[in-house]
Amino acid sequence: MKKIINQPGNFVDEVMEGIVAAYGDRVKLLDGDRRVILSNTPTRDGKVGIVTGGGSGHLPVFLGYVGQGLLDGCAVGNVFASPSAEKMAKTIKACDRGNGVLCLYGNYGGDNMNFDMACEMVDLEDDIKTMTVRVKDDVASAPPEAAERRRGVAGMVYAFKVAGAAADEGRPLEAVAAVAQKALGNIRTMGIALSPCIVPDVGKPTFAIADHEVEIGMGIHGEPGIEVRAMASADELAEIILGKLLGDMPLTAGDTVSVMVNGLGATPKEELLIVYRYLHKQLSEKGVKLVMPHIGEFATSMEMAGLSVTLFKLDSELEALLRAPASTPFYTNENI
Amino acid sequence: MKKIINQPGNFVDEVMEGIVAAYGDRVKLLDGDRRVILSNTPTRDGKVGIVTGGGSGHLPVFLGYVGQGLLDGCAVGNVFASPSAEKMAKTIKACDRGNGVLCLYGNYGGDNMNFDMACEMVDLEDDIKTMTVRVKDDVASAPPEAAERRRGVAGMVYAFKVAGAAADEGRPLEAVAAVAQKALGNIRTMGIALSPCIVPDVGKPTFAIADHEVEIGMGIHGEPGIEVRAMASADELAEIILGKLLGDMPLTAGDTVSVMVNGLGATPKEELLIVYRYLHKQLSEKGVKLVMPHIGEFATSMEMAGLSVTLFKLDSELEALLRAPASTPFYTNENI
Amino acid sequence: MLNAQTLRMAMGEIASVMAENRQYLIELDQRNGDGDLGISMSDGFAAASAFVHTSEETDLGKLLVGASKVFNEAAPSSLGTIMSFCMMGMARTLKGHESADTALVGEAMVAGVAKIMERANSKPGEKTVLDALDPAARALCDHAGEGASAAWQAAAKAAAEGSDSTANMQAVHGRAAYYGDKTIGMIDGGSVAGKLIFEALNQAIQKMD
Amino acid sequence: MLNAQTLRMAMGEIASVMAENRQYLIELDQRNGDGDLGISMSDGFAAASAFVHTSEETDLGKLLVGASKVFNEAAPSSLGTIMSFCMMGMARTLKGHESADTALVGEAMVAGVAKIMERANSKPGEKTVLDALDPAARALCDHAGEGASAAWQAAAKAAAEGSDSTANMQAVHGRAAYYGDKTIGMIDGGSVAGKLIFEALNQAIQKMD
Ligand SMILES: Nc1ncnc2c1ncn2[C@@H]1O[C@H](COP(=O)(O)OP(=O)(O)O)[C@@H](O)[C@H]1O
Ligand SMILES: Nc1ncnc2c1ncn2[C@@H]1O[C@H](COP(=O)(O)OP(=O)(O)O)[C@@H](O)[C@H]1O
Ligand SMILES: [Mg+2]
Ligand SMILES: [Mg+2]
Ligand SMILES: [Mg+2]
Ligand SMILES: [Mg+2]
Repeated sequence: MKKIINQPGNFVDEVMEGIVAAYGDRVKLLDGDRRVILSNTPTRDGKVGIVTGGGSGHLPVFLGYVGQGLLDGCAVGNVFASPSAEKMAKTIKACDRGNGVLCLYGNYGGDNMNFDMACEMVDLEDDIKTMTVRVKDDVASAPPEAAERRRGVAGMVYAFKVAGAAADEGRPLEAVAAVAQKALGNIRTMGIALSPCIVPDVGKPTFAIADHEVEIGMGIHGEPGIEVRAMASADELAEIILGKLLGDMPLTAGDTVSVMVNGLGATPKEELLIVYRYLHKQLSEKGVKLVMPHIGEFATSMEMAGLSVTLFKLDSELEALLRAPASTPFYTNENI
Repeated sequence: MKKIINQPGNFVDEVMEGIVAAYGDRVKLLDGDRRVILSNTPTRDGKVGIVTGGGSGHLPVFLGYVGQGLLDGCAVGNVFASPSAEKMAKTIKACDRGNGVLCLYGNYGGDNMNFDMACEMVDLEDDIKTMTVRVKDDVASAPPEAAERRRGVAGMVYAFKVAGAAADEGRPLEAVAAVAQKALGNIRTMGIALSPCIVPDVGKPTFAIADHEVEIGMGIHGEPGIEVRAMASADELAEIILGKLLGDMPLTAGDTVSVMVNGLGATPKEELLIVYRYLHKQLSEKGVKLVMPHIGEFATSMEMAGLSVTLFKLDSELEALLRAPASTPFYTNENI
Repeated sequence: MLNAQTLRMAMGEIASVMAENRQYLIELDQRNGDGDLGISMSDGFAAASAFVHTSEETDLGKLLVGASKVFNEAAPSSLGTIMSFCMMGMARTLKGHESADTALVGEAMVAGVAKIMERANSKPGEKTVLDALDPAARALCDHAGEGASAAWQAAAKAAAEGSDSTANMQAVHGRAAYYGDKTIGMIDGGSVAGKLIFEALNQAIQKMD
Repeated sequence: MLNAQTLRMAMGEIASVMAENRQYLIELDQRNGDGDLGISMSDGFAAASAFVHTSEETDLGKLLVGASKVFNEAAPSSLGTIMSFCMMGMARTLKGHESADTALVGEAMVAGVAKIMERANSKPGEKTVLDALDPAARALCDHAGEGASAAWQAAAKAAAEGSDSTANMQAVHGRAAYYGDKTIGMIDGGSVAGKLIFEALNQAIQKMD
């Protein structure tokens, strides 16, 4: 596997430079810091800020969701590594408009510890009120009884969207955090991986998947899944995923759901559509209504082949927040 | 390499079913025919129709550009194979609103012959006036003196956009064809490939690229490029591509250009941004103004790794047409 | 004598020869193209054969127009479309005939080849299927007076020699053209398909004899 | 005696040991994690060492607060952040001191370990860096009366034994936790980093002796 990069150590900096070169009208770096990106969209005074942060290598996650109707800022780490608490604190400060900031991010050890430290820093030093909501949507990463330990994966995009819309409406911090948490209660994700990816600094895959095998439930950094099995057909794989998701969050006739089929990086859009076809058929037959399909690359692992499926069960409030306009250089729901 | 598919022979049909399941509100099949897709967006009476067609395996090309402000219909072939003349003729008929139809597609033998036959069929049988514009943007596929033989690649997306906007404005057939042709005069593309792709029916790669090599100028079906060389850095590769493009279409200070960095399928968005960073720097230093960057997957070859760069030199007419709103399930310029 | 009945046999024969050579044609096309040649030839002739076997039509021209359309639907690749053109060209000569002797079939085949040249903008000597079809069609006309068996034998021989001769040519059409002078030394896959057609037809004729 | 000068030496020693073991730590982390451990430890201690070498600060607490921040900036991974916590915890004990004897350093280390437990929500026995740091810090306190050389020797020995003991434990924290009982039998990479710290410090002490 080859990468189109320059010095591996400059990978993240150069990606950030590319983003600013391309989208400098809509996002900006904080004081030129290539690890803190902020939205350039004017927001109303007193809007609750929403920030995220995490490792690089997952575009559009995380920073791709900074923009209108979504996030206010993002602290950017090295590939698959947490940003520092200092960068997070700077991001939080830059995004506070007097009514506090929600830290909304994936449940990973390094990110948790650094965001906790950052929240303490801005509390002590700047009197900024923060709340924290961690995304834990990956059903493969822990059983239901240990759901608190689950990792955050593609489902976080839905949480970003809902929280962003709620903040845009002018809701207070507690309410924005509450609706993000409510959304997450209705979000479940599981993925499958077909091939590994390469951290530029390491230069070779840090995990392996055999040529004829698929790893069910693998994490977006190559964390082990729940089963390694022989490669199967699209319908069989979709059936396994759907079964696992519905086992964790049952859906019944009359429910409304938005389904995300997310490519991890190397998987053709054609294959995502073949999987969506199966999910649509199965869920429709159950009497479930499918709205606002998200089919494409929303949370990736560089050149990893594979996909994840997210179910987001909607009530009228969540559906309205999902449909509210949002636009960043990497995401718009204008054509979803 | 593994594919998330079912029976290889059902690949295209199932992709089409997935598209209808997901986007049935905005596109539809003609009488349930999974090889003819039409826009569901109401258009003004008498609008000139624009149709395209070509092999599958390139999503969003071709059918992904059917929708508001873009194309009216698309004839869908098997993977990397032309649709039949019959399907093309049906598509043309369905898209005629009395003022004729522009056939705008890539310059490949099978597509050319079939579209010619289809145009003759609708002329004889239905008295529909058609015009043909073939996209020949791939500078690597023939030298300038044989530019008529060049293949059509990602630059066709810009041609679709411009023609679509012109037709939407109510321009007559000749004018729509003329502005598409004018746009193509200002469009140049070149790609590089790092790894092959698999036609589902064949089941294994139909061409090879060595592990440490890159093929400069390879076509989107694996047609040979102009040079096989040792893998190089992102900046070196971008320099080679830019040199070749500018050799064919010089740009000077004061020019305005839209740059597309198009992933062929498996290449991470991070890498596309690193390449854009270089192009932006070089062109800006020349005094060229960059607008409306297109960075992402616009014309792919399933799981092929690599990218192409397209330069689209704009005058005020072309820029206005590029900026005019357009929205399909696979493309919107709302956030570009 | 060509009539609806023998046309069915002939089409069936070609279809089975193409099915047998599917993998071989794929491999030939992969060297200078995309490898679909075996798929399109076997699918196209299977569809055309199925069509003529189920059609009640007795007019040879109309039968061939139908076969041509069905072929294009099933195999709209370059060579598939070229085969449709050929049948379309033949149909024009055979329209109104319920049977045709070798001389008339030869004339129809020459017309079919002409149709390809006109539509595909190509001519013999350019490393394509024409290098098999054109000499074969002409041989059929030239030897029609010697009886069907001898004429088809000569046509098959001409097709085979024509196909072999493509090895020394450089491709200028289709995907192979992108490979430029790298194509010299390799036989053209499309011309092999042309050779196989005449081989199949010759076999069918010799069986009938 | 720990002072700004010896702290610089100590930090330099740890940084070079981590640089030497970069690849080894990467490999350990790859078995149950993402392989960044070698990168974060060598980058983190390199940055901390550079910081203390350029700082004019003489207050040990303030020096360590600075080192902690710089470390976190350079290496905000799980173990990097945990190392920052540790230095932060030590800083609280050492604040206001320009020098510290072995007993006070031991006390500071125990405070550093406590800070980790509080912030990372973990404790010894859970197959982490704590299994090296905690016994080492306690050994340092216990043997402080026997003089620096003996105390650091004991601490290094305790760290090494603690690290070895992680082989029998099952991971419950960090990425390794996803591997569940597959982690049994393998030593924890973070604990090896802990062992290397005390090995480096012990070497520095013995050199000074
Ligand atoms: N313009 C042309 N005229 C005559 N024959 C052609 C022409 N272009 C291609 N061919 C023939 O078609 C063959 C390739 O057909 P095919 O594999 O169907 O093409 P593709 O895969 O590019 O659609 C070539 O081997 C050649 O014999
Ligand atoms: N909660 C925790 N408490 C103490 N040590 C931990 C904790 N989580 C992880 N560790 C230690 O950190 C090491 C992994 O660190 P690191 O590679 O930086 O993690 P990551 O790559 O997941 O950010 C583990 O080997 C373990 O020793
Ligand atoms: Mg990708
Ligand atoms: Mg892709
Ligand atoms: Mg072919
Ligand atoms: Mg790690």
